[in-house]
Amino acid sequence: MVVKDKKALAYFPGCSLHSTANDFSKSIKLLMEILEIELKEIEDWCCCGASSAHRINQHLANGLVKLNIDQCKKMGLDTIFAPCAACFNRFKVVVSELGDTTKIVSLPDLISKHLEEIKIKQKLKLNMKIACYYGCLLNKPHSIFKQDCENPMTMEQSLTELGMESIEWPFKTECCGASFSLSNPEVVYQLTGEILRKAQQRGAEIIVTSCPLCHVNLDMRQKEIIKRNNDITEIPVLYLSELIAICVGIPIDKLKIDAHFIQVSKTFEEKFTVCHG
Amino acid sequence: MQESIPSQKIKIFAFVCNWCTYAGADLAGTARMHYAADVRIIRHTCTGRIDPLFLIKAFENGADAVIVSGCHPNDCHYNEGNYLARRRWAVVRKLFAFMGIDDKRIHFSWVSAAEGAKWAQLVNDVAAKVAQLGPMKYLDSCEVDL
Amino acid sequence: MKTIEQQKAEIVHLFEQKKISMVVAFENYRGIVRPVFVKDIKDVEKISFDMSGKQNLATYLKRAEIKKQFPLAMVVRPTEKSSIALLIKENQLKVEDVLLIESMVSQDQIEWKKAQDIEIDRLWKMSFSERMDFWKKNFQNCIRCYACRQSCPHCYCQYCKADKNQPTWVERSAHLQGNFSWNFLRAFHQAGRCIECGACENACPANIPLMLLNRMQNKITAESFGESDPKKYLLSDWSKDDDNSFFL
Amino acid sequence: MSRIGVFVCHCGENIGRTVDCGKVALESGKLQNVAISIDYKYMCSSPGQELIKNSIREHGLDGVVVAACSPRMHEKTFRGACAQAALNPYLCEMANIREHCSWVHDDKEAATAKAMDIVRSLVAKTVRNEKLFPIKIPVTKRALVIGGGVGGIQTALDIANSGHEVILIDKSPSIGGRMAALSETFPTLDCSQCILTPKMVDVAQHSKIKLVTYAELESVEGFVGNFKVKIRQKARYVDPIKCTGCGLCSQKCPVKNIASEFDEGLGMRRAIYTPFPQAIPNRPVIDKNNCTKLKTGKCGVCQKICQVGAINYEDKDQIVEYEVGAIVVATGLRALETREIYPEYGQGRHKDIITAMQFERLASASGPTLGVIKRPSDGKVPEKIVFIQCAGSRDSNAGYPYCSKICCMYTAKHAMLYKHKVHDGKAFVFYMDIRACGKNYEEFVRRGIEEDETSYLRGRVAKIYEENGQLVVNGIDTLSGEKMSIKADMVVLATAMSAQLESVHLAQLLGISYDQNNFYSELHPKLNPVDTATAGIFLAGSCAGPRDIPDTVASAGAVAAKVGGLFSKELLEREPIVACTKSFSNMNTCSGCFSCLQACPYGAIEQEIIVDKKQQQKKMVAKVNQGLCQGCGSCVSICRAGCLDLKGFSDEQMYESIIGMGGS
Repeated sequence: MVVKDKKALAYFPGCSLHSTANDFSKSIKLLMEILEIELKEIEDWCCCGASSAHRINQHLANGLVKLNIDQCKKMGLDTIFAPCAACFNRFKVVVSELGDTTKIVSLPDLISKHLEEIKIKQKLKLNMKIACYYGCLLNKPHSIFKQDCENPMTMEQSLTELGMESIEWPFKTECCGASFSLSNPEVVYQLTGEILRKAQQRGAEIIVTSCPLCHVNLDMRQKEIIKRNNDITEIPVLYLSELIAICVGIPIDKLKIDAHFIQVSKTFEEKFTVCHG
Repeated sequence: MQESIPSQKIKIFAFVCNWCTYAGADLAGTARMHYAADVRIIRHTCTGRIDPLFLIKAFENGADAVIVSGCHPNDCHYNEGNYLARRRWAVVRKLFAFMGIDDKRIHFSWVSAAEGAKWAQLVNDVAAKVAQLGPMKYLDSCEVDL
Repeated sequence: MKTIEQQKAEIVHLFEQKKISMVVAFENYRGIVRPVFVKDIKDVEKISFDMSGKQNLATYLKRAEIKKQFPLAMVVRPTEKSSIALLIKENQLKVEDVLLIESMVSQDQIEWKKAQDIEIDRLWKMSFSERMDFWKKNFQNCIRCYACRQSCPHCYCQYCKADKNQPTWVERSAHLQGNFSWNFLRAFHQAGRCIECGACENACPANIPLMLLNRMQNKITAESFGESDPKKYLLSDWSKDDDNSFFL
Repeated sequence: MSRIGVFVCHCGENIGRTVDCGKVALESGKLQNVAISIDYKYMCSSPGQELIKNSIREHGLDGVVVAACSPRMHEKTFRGACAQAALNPYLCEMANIREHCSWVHDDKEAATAKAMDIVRSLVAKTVRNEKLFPIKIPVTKRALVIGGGVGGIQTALDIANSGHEVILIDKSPSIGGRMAALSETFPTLDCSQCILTPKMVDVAQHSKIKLVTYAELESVEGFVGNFKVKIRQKARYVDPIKCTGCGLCSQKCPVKNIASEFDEGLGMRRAIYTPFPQAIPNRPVIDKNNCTKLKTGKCGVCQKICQVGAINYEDKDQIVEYEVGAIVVATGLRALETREIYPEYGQGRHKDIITAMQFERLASASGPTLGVIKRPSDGKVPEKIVFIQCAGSRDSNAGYPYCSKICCMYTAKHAMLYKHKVHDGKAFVFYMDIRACGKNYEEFVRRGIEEDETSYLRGRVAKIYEENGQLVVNGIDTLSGEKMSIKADMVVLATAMSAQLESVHLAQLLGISYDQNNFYSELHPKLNPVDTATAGIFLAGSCAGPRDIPDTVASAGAVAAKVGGLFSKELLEREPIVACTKSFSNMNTCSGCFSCLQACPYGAIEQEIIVDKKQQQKKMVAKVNQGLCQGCGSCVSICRAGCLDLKGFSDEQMYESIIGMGGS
């Protein structure tokens, strides 16, 4: 069934989508245009309280989220779309702690919710084995996400519906080491290396993620990792929004995929075939 | 142990259940914990048995304050009697207050068979409060303009 | 929506089919809206759908002589409907005993209830002794006619506890002591049951504001309790989440 | 006018020191209805009791108030004395002027005044006391035992051996329960079936035990000593009398691939089957959901093959009624399956992650692998096994906050059994704590560690995943602080023990209470561990919480002793402190709102239809079942019309004692 209710979503970009992940941001904006989902950026939004704040002061961290939620309510909206997994996690946790009724959606949730429309608009599908990588923030803690926390299947199910093949692998929620990304990259090399290795061992040809922090580690650190591990080869890492955007017909060069550190191969476009029906 | 308060000819009626508070008061006795002599205990099977009319009757017959006490939630000898009582008293105490009976004259508590000290303390606390209020004079001084 | 004529025609039809032997409703008798008991088709026209009568018609359902007429039909407002639902819940009626004909005339209780809330708040702000004086003045006037009991559909006990004398919980003469006990008892027995029709207060010849007690109590029951089984008498049920704050 | 005697006790100095007993006696003598009042040094002493008895006789007393210690101390004593003087014991009350007066006050004047109030109150109450007689209830000396595991078997045998009839029902086709499926038992490593099957045979052959398998409880009515139970005998489709148990039908049944419940899904059974070779009764049943004949009408192989004509496809469920005096619940527990456990443990996605119960079947000589430990996936003998304790238990997130109690021991046993069967195998155990409290338990665990070289790692497992045909177990050893990654061939989860899925349903049928984990609640966790709050219903074994075999058998014995005590009398006697209906002017004034019925914690209020004086109008009124009533009196204060009363604490008694206490 096509979702008729085209209510606008409050859009919370967070710091990542304005900086390191502006490729993510670009793809989301293009995709949402095609899907006719109106995003209203939360006016005067502030930090979501991830990383530094919630490690130092719980009240401060929660308060920051509350500010954003109140801002959203002022705009008369009841659903916040936070593409960054860290922002999403903070919002989700605080909403649950405060018993707020505001709905928080992540990118995989949104894709899965609008799957029928995407199917209608779908032009291409990717013929590569895809490893869906969720990271630690999209589905934890257990007390909020319950059964889905260790073996989420949202992305896999969506991709299968769109006729693409994803692999079954045990490391989709494993830690990429994001917290140490700057302070101690060696930890990242080890943890992310294991993730890349496991994906490749299971036959993955491309990794799809929905978290800017994971993307940084999987993509930017990949060359360093490969230097340290000769059994790992280069593997492109795409945002879920980028993949879906290509599938619904947005030209690859309009997206900022070339900003990724690991370039997709020249024949990448050929891996897509036209989708019938 | 707190000094017991000298009696001002005040009577506090205590409606207690047989299994917890009555036994708790027994324990206070065996442990020789001294407390205010104003209290008069009336034994019931369970707090669930205590009818709000008992309280009114007590006031009519010279009670200056009333204590209702039984087993802690979950510990009722009859499983649920104290829960039923709790709900009843939640309504009744407000009704009494609304009808003008000072809520410092009606006290509710859970005192277990092991809480002799709590019982003694409770009686002393209530006695101290009532001593300040003085005798009740239930419905006595009524000036009515007809 | 049905017109009054259609509803009357419906009643006539019910009589013709012998589905009912009586209709309880209001009539407008020379400007006075009062209950009417229609047993005959020709009297159906008497029925007035102006439901401004102060009585709660459901109160007649507790009478033995009316019970003999079951099944009967009753023209009802939301208040009567609530009362009948309570009587069914408490096994005093069977669903099939009373056929409900819903009056389309809406009744606005909101203003009246607002005024009561203001009065309740005013009383709560008083000191205990001031409140006591307020009620003493009111109860002093009580003549123990029990019109409040008679007019209330929910006071259906065959023998009221206040009439029993072994033991005499409620002094029976019309003195303050007994009056206080009686009015307490009446209010308490409405806990979780009163539907706020106002019939008791209206019936009181001494103009005692009885509904203040009922409404105050309804507010308390709405606040203090955890989950409750709607099929049970409120005080026959309990929840672990009930207010425990007043227990020392 | 009543003639009441007041007896004031000095209790040596105990009361006399702070209460002027002489004055109390003197003053109470002036009270209305008091015929005589005496004070005495030790009222509970033999001469004191004689004093009371003689006074009753001499003064023709019709009520006695003993002002002395707490009724919790000596009420029995003084009521006994009254009974000896032919005064109904319930006409005797105690005024507590020791614990509640002399011991807690030091002001002699105030204490004496208070003592007077107390005596006056009790005198006033006693005037309204009525003669009460113990309630006598006939007892049906037959017990129903629900559940034929080791707990139920032991209870049935113990009750039957003390000479009473027992009906033992089990929902499965055979008795034996969990224990029949176990391999060997800790801490002695006895073969489980070797010690259980003789008991099963005893049950089958006992003249006092009626065994009803493949049956479930349908309904229960009545109360202690007088239960009426309905039991649904599920259709077996095999006539157990004609059948000889030859087993030919099972061998020839063409439906072969049904996962065996007894083998925890590791083995297969047919559509007509006995759960295991030593089953009691050794008669097959047809599984109607899988039988081709019953589903489609075609097949009928078993009927053709059966030489005695025992197969009956027309068989129907039957309801059988029994009258019993006591009910024993011995329904046991259930171990969670892998799919119910953490997603990080694969939730049943990996074949080689098995439960402890499945391991029991693998290790059992009568199991699907005949006792050879083989991996379910490829039949390979595992070289490395990781055992994980507390898989679900002690984890409130998983919904099982309690300790399952037996896992530490059976995991130690499993590691040992594995080592005994696969000598060069390696066993790792992840644990939170090792709880080996029991006779020879700790020694058993130590033996596993020291002799059989089980590696114990204190920590939790975070993830298990499959890699190259092996299971990678990632965990942490909190003692060394190291992250562990073990490549194992098989993982055995000591899954949480939970209440049976139908436990709440059964509790509601029986009217017994259950805790937040759906295990049945004991009357008192320490002092009445096998009673329930409902008189006449008892708990044996692990339906009340996880228990091992010795505990289960011990509780079974305890239940049997309780049931024996119940059955030792022709009539049950109970304190007559129960609720009753109260008439007003000889009329039942109940209006039938049944608020009392909703409030009663024991379901002791029943509905009764009565006819009024003129024999015309019928009405439905409340009636107290005195067998079930425990006498809390909640119904009395719920009743708006005042139609109920509580014997011994009646409205009149309470009214008078309040008036008396006031002193006006």
